[in-house]
Amino acid sequence: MSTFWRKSVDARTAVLYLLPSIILFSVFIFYPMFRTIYLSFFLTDQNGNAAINVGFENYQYLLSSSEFINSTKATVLFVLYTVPIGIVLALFFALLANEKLKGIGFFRTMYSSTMGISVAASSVIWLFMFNPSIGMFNRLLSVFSLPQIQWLLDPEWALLSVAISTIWMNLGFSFLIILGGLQNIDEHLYESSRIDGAGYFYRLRRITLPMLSPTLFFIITISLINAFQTFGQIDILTKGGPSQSTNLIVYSIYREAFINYQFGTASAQAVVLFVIILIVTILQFKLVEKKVHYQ
Amino acid sequence: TNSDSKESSTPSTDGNKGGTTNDGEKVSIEFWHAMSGTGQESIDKLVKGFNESQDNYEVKAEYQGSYEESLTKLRGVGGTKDAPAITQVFEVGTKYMIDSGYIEPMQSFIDKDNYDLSQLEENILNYYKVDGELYSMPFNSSTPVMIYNKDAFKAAGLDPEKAPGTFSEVIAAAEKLTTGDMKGFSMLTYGWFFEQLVATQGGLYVNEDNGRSGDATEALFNGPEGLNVFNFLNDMNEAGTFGNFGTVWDDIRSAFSTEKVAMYMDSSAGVAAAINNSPFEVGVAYIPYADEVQRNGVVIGGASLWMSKGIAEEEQEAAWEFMKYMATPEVQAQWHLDTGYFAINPAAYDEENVKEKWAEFPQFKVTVDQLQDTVPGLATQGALISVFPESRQQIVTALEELYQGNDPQEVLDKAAEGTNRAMEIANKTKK
Amino acid sequence: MGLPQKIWIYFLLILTSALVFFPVLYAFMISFMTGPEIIQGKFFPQTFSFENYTKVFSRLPLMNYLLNSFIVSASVMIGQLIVCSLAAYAFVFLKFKGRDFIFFLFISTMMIPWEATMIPNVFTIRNLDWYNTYQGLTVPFFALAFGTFLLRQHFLTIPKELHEASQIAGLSRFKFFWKVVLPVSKTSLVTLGAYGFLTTWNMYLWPLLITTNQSVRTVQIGLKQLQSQEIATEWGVVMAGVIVVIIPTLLLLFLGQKQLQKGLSKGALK
Amino acid sequence: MKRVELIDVSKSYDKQVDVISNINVTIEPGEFFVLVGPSGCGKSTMLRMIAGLEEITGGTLKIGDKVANNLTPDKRDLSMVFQNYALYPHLSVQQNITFGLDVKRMKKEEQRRKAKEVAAMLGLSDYLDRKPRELSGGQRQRVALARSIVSETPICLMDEPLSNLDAKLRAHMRSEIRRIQRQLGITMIYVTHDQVEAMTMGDRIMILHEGKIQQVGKPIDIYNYPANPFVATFIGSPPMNLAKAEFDKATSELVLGGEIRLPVPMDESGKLPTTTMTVGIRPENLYPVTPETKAEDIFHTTVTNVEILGNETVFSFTIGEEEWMAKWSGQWHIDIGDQLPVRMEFESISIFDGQSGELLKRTVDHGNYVTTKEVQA
Amino acid sequence: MKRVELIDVSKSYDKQVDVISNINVTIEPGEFFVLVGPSGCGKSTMLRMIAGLEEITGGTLKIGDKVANNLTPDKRDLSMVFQNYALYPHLSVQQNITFGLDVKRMKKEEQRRKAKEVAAMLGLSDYLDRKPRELSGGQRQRVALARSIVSETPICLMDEPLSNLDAKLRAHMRSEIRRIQRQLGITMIYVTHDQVEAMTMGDRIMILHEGKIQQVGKPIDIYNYPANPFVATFIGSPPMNLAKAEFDKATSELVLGGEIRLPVPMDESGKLPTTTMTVGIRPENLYPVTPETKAEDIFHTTVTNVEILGNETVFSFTIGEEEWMAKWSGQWHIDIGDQLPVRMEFESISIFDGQSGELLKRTVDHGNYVTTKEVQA
Ligand SMILES: Nc1ncnc2c1ncn2[C@@H]1O[C@H](COP(=O)(O)OP(=O)(O)OP(=O)(O)O)[C@@H](O)[C@H]1O
Ligand SMILES: Nc1ncnc2c1ncn2[C@@H]1O[C@H](COP(=O)(O)OP(=O)(O)OP(=O)(O)O)[C@@H](O)[C@H]1O
Ligand SMILES: [Mg+2]
Ligand SMILES: [Mg+2]
Repeated sequence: MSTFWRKSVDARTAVLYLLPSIILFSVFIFYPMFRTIYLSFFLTDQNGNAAINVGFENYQYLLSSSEFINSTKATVLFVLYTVPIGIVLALFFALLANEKLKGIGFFRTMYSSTMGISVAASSVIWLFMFNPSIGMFNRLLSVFSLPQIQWLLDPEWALLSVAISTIWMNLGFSFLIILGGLQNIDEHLYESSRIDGAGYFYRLRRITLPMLSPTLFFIITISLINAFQTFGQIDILTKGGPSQSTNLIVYSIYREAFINYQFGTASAQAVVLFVIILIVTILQFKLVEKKVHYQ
Repeated sequence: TNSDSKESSTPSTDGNKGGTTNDGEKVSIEFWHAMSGTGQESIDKLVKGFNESQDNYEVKAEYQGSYEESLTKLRGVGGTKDAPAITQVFEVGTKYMIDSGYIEPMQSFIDKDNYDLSQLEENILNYYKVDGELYSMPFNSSTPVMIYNKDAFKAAGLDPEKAPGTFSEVIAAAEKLTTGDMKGFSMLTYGWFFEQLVATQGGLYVNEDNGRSGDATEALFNGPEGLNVFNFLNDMNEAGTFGNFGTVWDDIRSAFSTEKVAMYMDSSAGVAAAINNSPFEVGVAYIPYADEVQRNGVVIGGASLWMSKGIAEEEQEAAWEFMKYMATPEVQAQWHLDTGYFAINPAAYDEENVKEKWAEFPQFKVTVDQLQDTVPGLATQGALISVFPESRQQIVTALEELYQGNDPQEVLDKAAEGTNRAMEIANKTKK
Repeated sequence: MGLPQKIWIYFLLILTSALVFFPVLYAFMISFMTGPEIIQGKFFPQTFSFENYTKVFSRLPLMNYLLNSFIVSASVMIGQLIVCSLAAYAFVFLKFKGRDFIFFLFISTMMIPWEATMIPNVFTIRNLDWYNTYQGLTVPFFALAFGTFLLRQHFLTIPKELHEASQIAGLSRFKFFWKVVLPVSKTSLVTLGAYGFLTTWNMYLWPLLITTNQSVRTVQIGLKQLQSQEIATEWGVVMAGVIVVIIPTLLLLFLGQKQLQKGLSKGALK
Repeated sequence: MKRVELIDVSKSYDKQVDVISNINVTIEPGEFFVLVGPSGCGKSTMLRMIAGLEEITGGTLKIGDKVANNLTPDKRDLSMVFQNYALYPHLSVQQNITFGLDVKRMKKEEQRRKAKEVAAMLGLSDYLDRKPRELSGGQRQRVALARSIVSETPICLMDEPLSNLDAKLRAHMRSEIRRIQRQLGITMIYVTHDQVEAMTMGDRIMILHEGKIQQVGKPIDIYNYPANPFVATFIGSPPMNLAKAEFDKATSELVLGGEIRLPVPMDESGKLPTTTMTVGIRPENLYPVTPETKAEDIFHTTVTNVEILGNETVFSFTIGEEEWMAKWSGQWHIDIGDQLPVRMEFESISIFDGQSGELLKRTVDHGNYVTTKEVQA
Repeated sequence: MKRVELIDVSKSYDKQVDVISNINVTIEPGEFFVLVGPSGCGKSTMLRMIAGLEEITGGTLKIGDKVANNLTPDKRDLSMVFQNYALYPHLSVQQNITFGLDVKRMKKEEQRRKAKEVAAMLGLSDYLDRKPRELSGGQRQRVALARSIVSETPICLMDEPLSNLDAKLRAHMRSEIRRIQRQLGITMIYVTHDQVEAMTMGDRIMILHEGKIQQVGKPIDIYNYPANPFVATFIGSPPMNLAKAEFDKATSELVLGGEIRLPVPMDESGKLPTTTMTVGIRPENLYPVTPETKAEDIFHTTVTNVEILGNETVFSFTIGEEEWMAKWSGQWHIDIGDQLPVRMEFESISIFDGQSGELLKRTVDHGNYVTTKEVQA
């Protein structure tokens, strides 16, 4: 008993350290999530209370609904558009800003500036720039006498446009995280490789990226999850349109819950989205974390 | 459901909450609204005016986000003591509010107080009356109008003083107006305008007399009137004379101001800005109607004020006094001038300041005329369904698909189907 | 680094950062324009008028909102730093059964769409009687899987010799956490702090839902209040609001940047 | 003052190969115990097990009189100098030094005083406010050492604490460490690669090879009587020269590497086995030939390499398949290729069993006495 | 084969204090150049400047015949063993070793072959697939060394590359490094704290002290004729014994530390100044007294400390305010407190100027000749 007591000291301490998180998560995330799961088996009345138990009908409806399938497709596309490009860009900027040069702090602030601008504010700015008549983009196109693009109105373009603005909005954050990771790499490793005559890209591939892998792993995971949950810019830029082309699952949930008051189906969608993200994240952990090098 | 539990709990920590103040002299109430920007500025002014006009009551106007957001919040406190005495709810929430059980119908106070309703604009009241009973006090009301570019009309050889009236006239004018960058006609991709174009033909949106004689169960907007509208838009879209500027009010407005489109449909509340921002002469006209029918007029849009049930009696009293104040001609005149919304009390239009403004901008009068010319009837009274927001969303999707070249009837039917399902669920789950 | 290389890098830096910063600059320009100027799609205002700014400040108790935002953001930042670093410490330096499972459970909270939690949480806050209070605005965000994850990733890179040396020196777990882990992880703490502060600063829906009056409202609600729905928005005023709202955060980023640079303690083992 | 006892202690990192196997040793309270062995033999691992940083795979570790296998490091009341220093990068030198004191809630002032004292001793006074990354390698090592010294724990583990210091400083540190250890009665376990440190500091030395104990004993005994050829070549620098040898009964001579014939005194010849043996002789016991040297003790060599170390000269030559070295004191003018006569005596050789490596014949006591010394009262 | 030339090179980290000041030295192509000096004197800094890792604050660095001040490290075509190894933690030993080859696009197969070869030489063959964190300290150091050796660059910088190896391995490595350096004609700049390495490996040694050159020259010359007391005490272990001295003209005697009187031969006495001097004598030149010793060469000492290093014995005693040491070969039975007579000869002492530290009198050549050696054809 006493050896068990002594051996379990780590576990007991851990409980203490984790307690604040666990309590808060339970109250503000797990409990609501269970409620959501519960509600997903019901039709709800106008006040969002469970009214009629319909079993898996909500799910069946979703999976057969072309709208939801469309939303899922849009979501996946959106994730594919935003995550890789966003991270590569952020990495590129972080690498630039990691050079020891005069005035580099200024550039770092510039790059990270988008993190300081709320989604609402930046969406408003982008809305302006995408404006088909007075926006920057179309005016630029007309300067070069290119055909005008209906950025947010053409279903072919809308998702891409939203993706572009999203990449911009997330850039500052990814940039900061990656820059932090870069700066934690031991300078000696670079010194040694430079003596060996390793060129910039060789160093990047053989030292920087492997040493950065924990950070990259982190930012990829976070970006994936965030991309799946993008909401604010959709709400302001397109409201899910045109022709549902930007109706990402999260936005569809929002509409279902806060405009249509259909909490049952909204909950079912939320659960499905949760499962999708969960699977992606598990895959990410299983497949990628092995390649991550920890000190 | 949790009103019981809340009944006993005291209002939250800080003293700003509704309820009487300590000394018991002034009754303080909350007024939740969704007016941002210039609207909020004006409301604050009016509320201040009310508070200064008497000693018994104090109203606190609190912004609660967009219509959807403030309704969501209301659901958190509705029917309890924490509820605000007055809430502003958009027109499509009417049915929901009536069914919710959170509210005290206006009619009871009107009867008690012998308030003369006839001084208010009939066409506006009609919307908020169900079975002859007025449920909420109209407040900010608007209707759609067609705004056009007079200079462009001149350039295209059209008469700038006589806007096209019917669908075919609009189509023809649009044809002529379309030049280079400029499209002939546009309409915000928003269900409200579709409803208006259906109503002006005398068409109903849903069955059960547009939902006013019982819970609607079936959408009717995919009938001939609705199809007329879709065909109208489709014709222009296919002819390349229609400009699609999306779902955002400001986008379509800037398109107009930058001469990307010559005619478009806007809210009457947007007229002032259109005139101010455009570097050309702006004309305002009635919304178009189908050639084969009579013009019925427009349905009121905007929002109204609702009084809560379950709060202290003196608070309801205060709310009633405030609403009455808000309906006075002077206040309404001010409101009309500040925001471009209608005056619910037509006497306001006789106020000096309004007259001055109208003299300067005769376009304003058109909006009022259109409203007053409206033929009262089931169609122009507006539909009453609880799932209106969802239905509007279906229409938006239908419109967008239409612009992508899909068949008008097909997309309309799909929207109707979606609306039917929503109504079915709503009816099923209704307590 | 050779001179041509330097020039090339500066060129890239200037070009790309200008591109990144362009939208902000654009908003800045618009904030000085009048309605017609904006509609005509100009980039430079004819005259720099502060009219829009005076309007912003006269329309809203903006200073109040800024102060509230600051209090709320700072509290959330501190709360998150404490709660997350404690949890991350446990995940890296303590060995216990089910550690990976609990960690994954934590991570899974990130995947739950907020829509699914919003409504029940509003009710929870009401039951706690936390409407219109700072705790209602802050406490629910103290626990943050993202932050725990971020710090865990950083803690994992701390050389194990430091842990060993501290154990031998007889440091208690808490002392090691406090005196070694946290100082060594300054970069990540600053990053997380900035993140926590900024996201809270930028939060809109939650503060709106659980406040019913201005007493504790934050600045993003104010920003939203500047925009209208049906009535034409005065973009100049909105952009002025945007600028007013982002200036403190940009300032913070700049300061944080300095901190980051100073706090970078490169490993000095052998 | 605490005893440290290892009973049958084993360790493997990968659950397959033992890095440390079946170590049995008792380190007495207040003893200065030196641990030596080739790189990678498990010295650091052993220290880390004693410190509680590595799990013990098998066996029992006792500290004081308590079984300590499962004690956490902080319960063991010891200090350690890590081979790679493990300095806290975010703390200044002063803070690094007082880190452990702070934990024990020593008064700030007292801490400062102690830090100053030990810093002065280690020549770090000028660097107290620097961060570790601004120090040279040797300075870092001294900080690590200071941290351990200042803590004054009853047990102290040091892993090559002087490897990056120059000879002069190292000599100084040697005597300081020894002084403090004696003064406070610390039980010291000390890993080193330096022969001088091993020979002069330790009360006892333990030689480890591939995780197994080769010999434990007083430095001088190990030097004089190495238990096996491994120890013989490991201790002493240059190492002891070894050669395969056989005893030629006929002539009563030892034949080394098939070349050198060394006469065996009568009384010894009986003790020698007839199987192959390994014969060892230290380089310093290969003397230059003087006129008095007996002819049979002389053999001739061809010099293959010469190194002059200042006060002594080392040259190499080949015996059988082995390279041998001889060390003569003073600077000698020898060139590669020179043919040199060298003197070797039977007394100075060690003989090991060819199979087991067991020591069969010890060297005779080499002790010199100062004939003219005056013993004090 | 490349010349490395430092002209008036200075370096300061904080723009105030010079860590390296006005260094002028030319390292010849193919030379083995050893850099020694106390911990913190600027050795690593100097290597890092040559490698291009630290900016040069003042002066000119030439590599080959080109000014290299602003060349990037990869343009300098050199390899380096870092004092702290700087291994890539995410790469295996094999990958660490071949990193530089890979950079140069050597064929994979060739890389593997080379890695195998050098790993075998350094005893790393069993560890090729391990990550650095799974290695012992000495193994890590060997990986760092292997990385440098395998690259075969014309210039090679090594910063204490053997500090964590045991004596036996170190001896082996010494000769291997020397062999490779000679074979490939590498210009080697080698930092060490080890006296043996310094004395045996280098073609020339440079002694650095507080960033300034003290002396450059052949090892044996530096040992025999140190330019100043600092060098005298720094090179040689135990260090040279020093004492303040004055020349007593009356008796023609040197008075050391106010105690010892040493007769000065006639022809020398003229050369001595009348001011204070510093006299130095190496511990190994303090001999035991034999019956033949002249009485005037003898002085008496009280032993304060004794250390037996195996084949030699070192004991200390006090002269004036200085602690002196004597080193006698063999194991001597001496105890603390013993009174010992010691022999010292004027020939073996060095005399430095009391003010400037300049060497005034050299020791006489200590060279021994093997009388009986047979010089080969
Ligand atoms: N980054 C730095 N900032 C400030 N001072 C430094 C820095 N690096 C080294 N120094 C100082 O410069 C001096 C020379 O350092 P260097 O590393 O060259 O010494 P070294 O001769 O290699 O010593 P060691 O033998 O101990 O390795 C030292 O006093 C050290 O404290
Ligand atoms: N984490 C590890 N995983 C696997 N093997 C390890 C690990 N750490 C050490 N080893 C191996 O264990 C053996 C003993 O290592 P240890 O560090 O104890 O050697 P050491 O005697 O201290 O050597 P050195 O003198 O080189 O420091 C070595 O062969 C090493 O490769
Ligand atoms: Mg070791
Ligand atoms: Mg160094």
